[in-house]
Amino acid sequence: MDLASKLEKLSLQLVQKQDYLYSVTVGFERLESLLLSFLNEFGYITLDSINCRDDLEDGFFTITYCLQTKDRDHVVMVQTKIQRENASLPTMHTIWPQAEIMEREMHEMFGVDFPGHPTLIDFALEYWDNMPPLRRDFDTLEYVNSMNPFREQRGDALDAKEEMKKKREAKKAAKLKAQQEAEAKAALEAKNNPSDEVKNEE
Amino acid sequence: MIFQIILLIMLAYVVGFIYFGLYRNITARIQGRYGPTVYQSFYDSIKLFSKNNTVSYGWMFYLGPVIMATGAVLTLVLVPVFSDSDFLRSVTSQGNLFVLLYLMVLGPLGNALAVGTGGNPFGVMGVVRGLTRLIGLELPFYIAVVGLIIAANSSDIVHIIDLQKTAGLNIINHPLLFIGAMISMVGFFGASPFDIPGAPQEVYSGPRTEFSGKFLALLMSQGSLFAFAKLVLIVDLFLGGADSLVMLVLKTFTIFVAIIFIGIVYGRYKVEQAVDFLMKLPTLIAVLGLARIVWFG
Amino acid sequence: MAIDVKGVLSPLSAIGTLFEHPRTLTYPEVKKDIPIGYRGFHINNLETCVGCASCEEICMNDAIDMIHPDKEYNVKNTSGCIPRIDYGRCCWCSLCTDVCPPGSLKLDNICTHADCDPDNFLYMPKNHKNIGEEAS
Amino acid sequence: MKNNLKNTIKIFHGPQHPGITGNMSVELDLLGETIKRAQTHVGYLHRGFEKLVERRTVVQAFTIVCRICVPEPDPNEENFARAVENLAGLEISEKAKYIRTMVLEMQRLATMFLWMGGQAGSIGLGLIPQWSVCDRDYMLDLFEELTGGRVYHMYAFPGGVRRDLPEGFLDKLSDLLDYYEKRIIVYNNTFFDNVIFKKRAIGVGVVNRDEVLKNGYVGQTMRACGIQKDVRKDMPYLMYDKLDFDIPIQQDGDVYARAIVRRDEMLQSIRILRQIIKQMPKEGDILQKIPKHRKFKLPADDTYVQTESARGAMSYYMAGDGSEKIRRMQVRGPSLVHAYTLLEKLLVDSELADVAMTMNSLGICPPEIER
Repeated sequence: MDLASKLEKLSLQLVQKQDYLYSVTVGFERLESLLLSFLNEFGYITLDSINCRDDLEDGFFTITYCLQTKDRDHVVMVQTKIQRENASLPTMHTIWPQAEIMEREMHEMFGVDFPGHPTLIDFALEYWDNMPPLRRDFDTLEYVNSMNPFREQRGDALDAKEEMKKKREAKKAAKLKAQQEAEAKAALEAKNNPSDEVKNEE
Repeated sequence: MIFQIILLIMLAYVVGFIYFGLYRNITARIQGRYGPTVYQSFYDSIKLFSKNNTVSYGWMFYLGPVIMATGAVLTLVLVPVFSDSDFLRSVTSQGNLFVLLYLMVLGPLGNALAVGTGGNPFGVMGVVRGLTRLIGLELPFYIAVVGLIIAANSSDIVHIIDLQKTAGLNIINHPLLFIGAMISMVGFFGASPFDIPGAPQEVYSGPRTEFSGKFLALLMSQGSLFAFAKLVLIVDLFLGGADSLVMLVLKTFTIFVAIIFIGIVYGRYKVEQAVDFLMKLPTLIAVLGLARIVWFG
Repeated sequence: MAIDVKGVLSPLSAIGTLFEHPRTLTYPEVKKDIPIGYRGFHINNLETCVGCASCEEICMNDAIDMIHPDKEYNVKNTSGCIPRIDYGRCCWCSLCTDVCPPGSLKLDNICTHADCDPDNFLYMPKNHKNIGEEAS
Repeated sequence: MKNNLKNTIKIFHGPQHPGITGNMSVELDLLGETIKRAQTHVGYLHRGFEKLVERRTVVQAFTIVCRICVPEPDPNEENFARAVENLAGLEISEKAKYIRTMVLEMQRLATMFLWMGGQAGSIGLGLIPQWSVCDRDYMLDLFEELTGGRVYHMYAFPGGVRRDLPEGFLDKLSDLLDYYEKRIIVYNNTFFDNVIFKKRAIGVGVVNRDEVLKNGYVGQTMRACGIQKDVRKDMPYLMYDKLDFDIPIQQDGDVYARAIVRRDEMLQSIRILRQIIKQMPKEGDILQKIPKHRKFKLPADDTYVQTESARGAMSYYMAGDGSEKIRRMQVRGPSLVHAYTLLEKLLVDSELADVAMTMNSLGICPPEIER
């Protein structure tokens, strides 16, 4: 592919992920210039989406810019990694107007800062004062439990695993008991063996 | 006399609401539904009359619906309902067409007074739209009426009715005037190409936004009274009036159904498009009709 | 001032539907047939339910509780429990019926429930005997 | 900017309004009836699906993606299923592919009928919504039979589809298509040819052709500007490369052009469905069971899939991390850019009466903007 050789000159590698999907990984410092050369030199004029992935364990965000050419016959993902702490990205809204809203959303959901962005206001969450919600250390369940009381009516739920164990044990115990009883009975019978004749008569 | 007026108002109330119920049924049938019962509008009206108002902006706010209702009742009283009987004849012979035309504008003015007090932007916008539309609506209608006055040589409605008995119906004699007047009548009824003041998708029912309870019911009632009065007026002017209740219902209903059909199948104009349209086509038709009367008799 | 004659006249053809039969149903008297396979309320064959709690595990809404039945239906029921569904939380995704190992839990095509008491949204799946007949 | 907004009144169009399906508010600064500034506000429907799937396994997450867009859930399911299939390397059978293509096209038709209702309703033509929603319901009846649900189908499962076709389903579908073809002629007479609709729609909401591709406008907004692009043709998925269909385009880029494009697309959908009915394999698996179904581990990789929904290309970004949970699923529907970048631009200097119509014609679906 033509793009691969062009990228090789920039010492970047184009990876084919799926039939119509390619990806290229770039360092953060070269991101802006690479996106510009994608737009101006390689003909990838459409910015389809910007998305962010929180790799909490490794301590960085993976940012993906999905670009398309005029033909729209394949997608190239330009990926970069930025630090989770004080994350900051160059804003693209002057080049692609739709980046404004995507960056606003990312700012709200991940807390990524975009210096120079004109409208970093609330997107969907109004008066939100907690941690940016799509960061993975934000625990939804905990938040919901702290905000909303649960109805008490479902207190009679049983833990099926426990019940299974209990039943199994009960069964085992019953079996044991039955065995013991049988043994006792056998012992009793053995004891009573001499008086067999009497029993039979009865 | 008072008894007759009350009887007339009750008649108009019942017939108006039944017409409104029929309107809802016919619309529903064309839309592929069953629709509510014919009496549904009565139930709505009774329900609303038994409710309290939720918001108030002072007495001026309440005066609006009252002024509108007054306009409707006066129009109703001044329009001769039956052509031959003595019913209310002494009142109707006092008024003439000019008084009626003034009274017909009373409604929008009352609306403007009340809604202006309310201060709801949608209401104000609806009123402005309504008044703008009125410019367009009045033009062809007034030209048609002037044509009829010239033809009858009188501005008395009773005289116009009487003349049609001898000279033939105005709808046949002056069809151009009828078309012009009918198109603007569609607008006076608030049917679809011209239902701009209360457009739910644009100004959220416009002037009626703030009204609730009894005053909304009053608005509804005056709407149906006024609708009936306007239907009777059209019948008087162009279809030679009605001498019995059956003829009255038959003739008004025919006009009414025609207006419904137009309202159902067309969408809504924007306000300047509506004025533009009304000032061109119907006005032209009415002017042609007027010219025909002036030059050819 | 060109007049679009077709645009003015062709919409009037809609009036022809005035005398067609309405396509809506008068609901309480006439009801629509709900097809077999509709994802309605749960039914559970208690004779075969093994109380494995797979349904409880897969339910993403935590709508399913395992509770003791009024009497023992299935001797082979490993935990002695049967599922009860909170219809305040259920989204009728039918995953619980997909994972049910004996295939005892099913969705019926009954789908109306109206009650004033919110506690009645805890729904005990109706017991059904023959899966083959009511296969969904 | 400030000086421009002198003497304007500020009104909120929405969040409840008849223009579009869902709750979204547009803050308008009006001078008379002319809009001087428009600002979109969302947040009335935020349900946090992208966050919710992080807590769920693949199988559990699949049941909530259909709720992302209420009028057309199926492209979401398709996207989700295909993203998981891409990540897990699953190959689905031909019959499952055909069924999924069929469901997508059925959904497209149903959505178009709903759109037509909204578009006609926004100009006060109350007749068409009643008709078209009724016609859409016939399609929902078929969905009910096929999938068990009317609106939320939860049908396209990673690895195939969840149920086989019921008996006689294709015949019923074929009958319905005959009916739809007749109905589209009726709609043509009453709505698309309607003089008022033409008068209201022509020249309103004109999209600048030069910025379409760059700004990422998709779907009918793009095709009404004369750009013949469609994901079904350019990046064919499922069975679309084996089916014969055209991409209708118009040149004007206004509301009317978009309406005509949509009408033609309905006819194309009917054409595609007829071919599917003819080619549908009789035998075959419908579901390839994903290994360890309940505790399926998604590989540590990411993918990006696109599906042509009835309103434009809908894309999902999905990343796994080698555990049972999905690490990140991002939804990029057509509405986000249309409702913000495009709508805010189109509404300036238009009139209040055009707002609902323009919004509807762009195919904006608020639940999909904020997920």
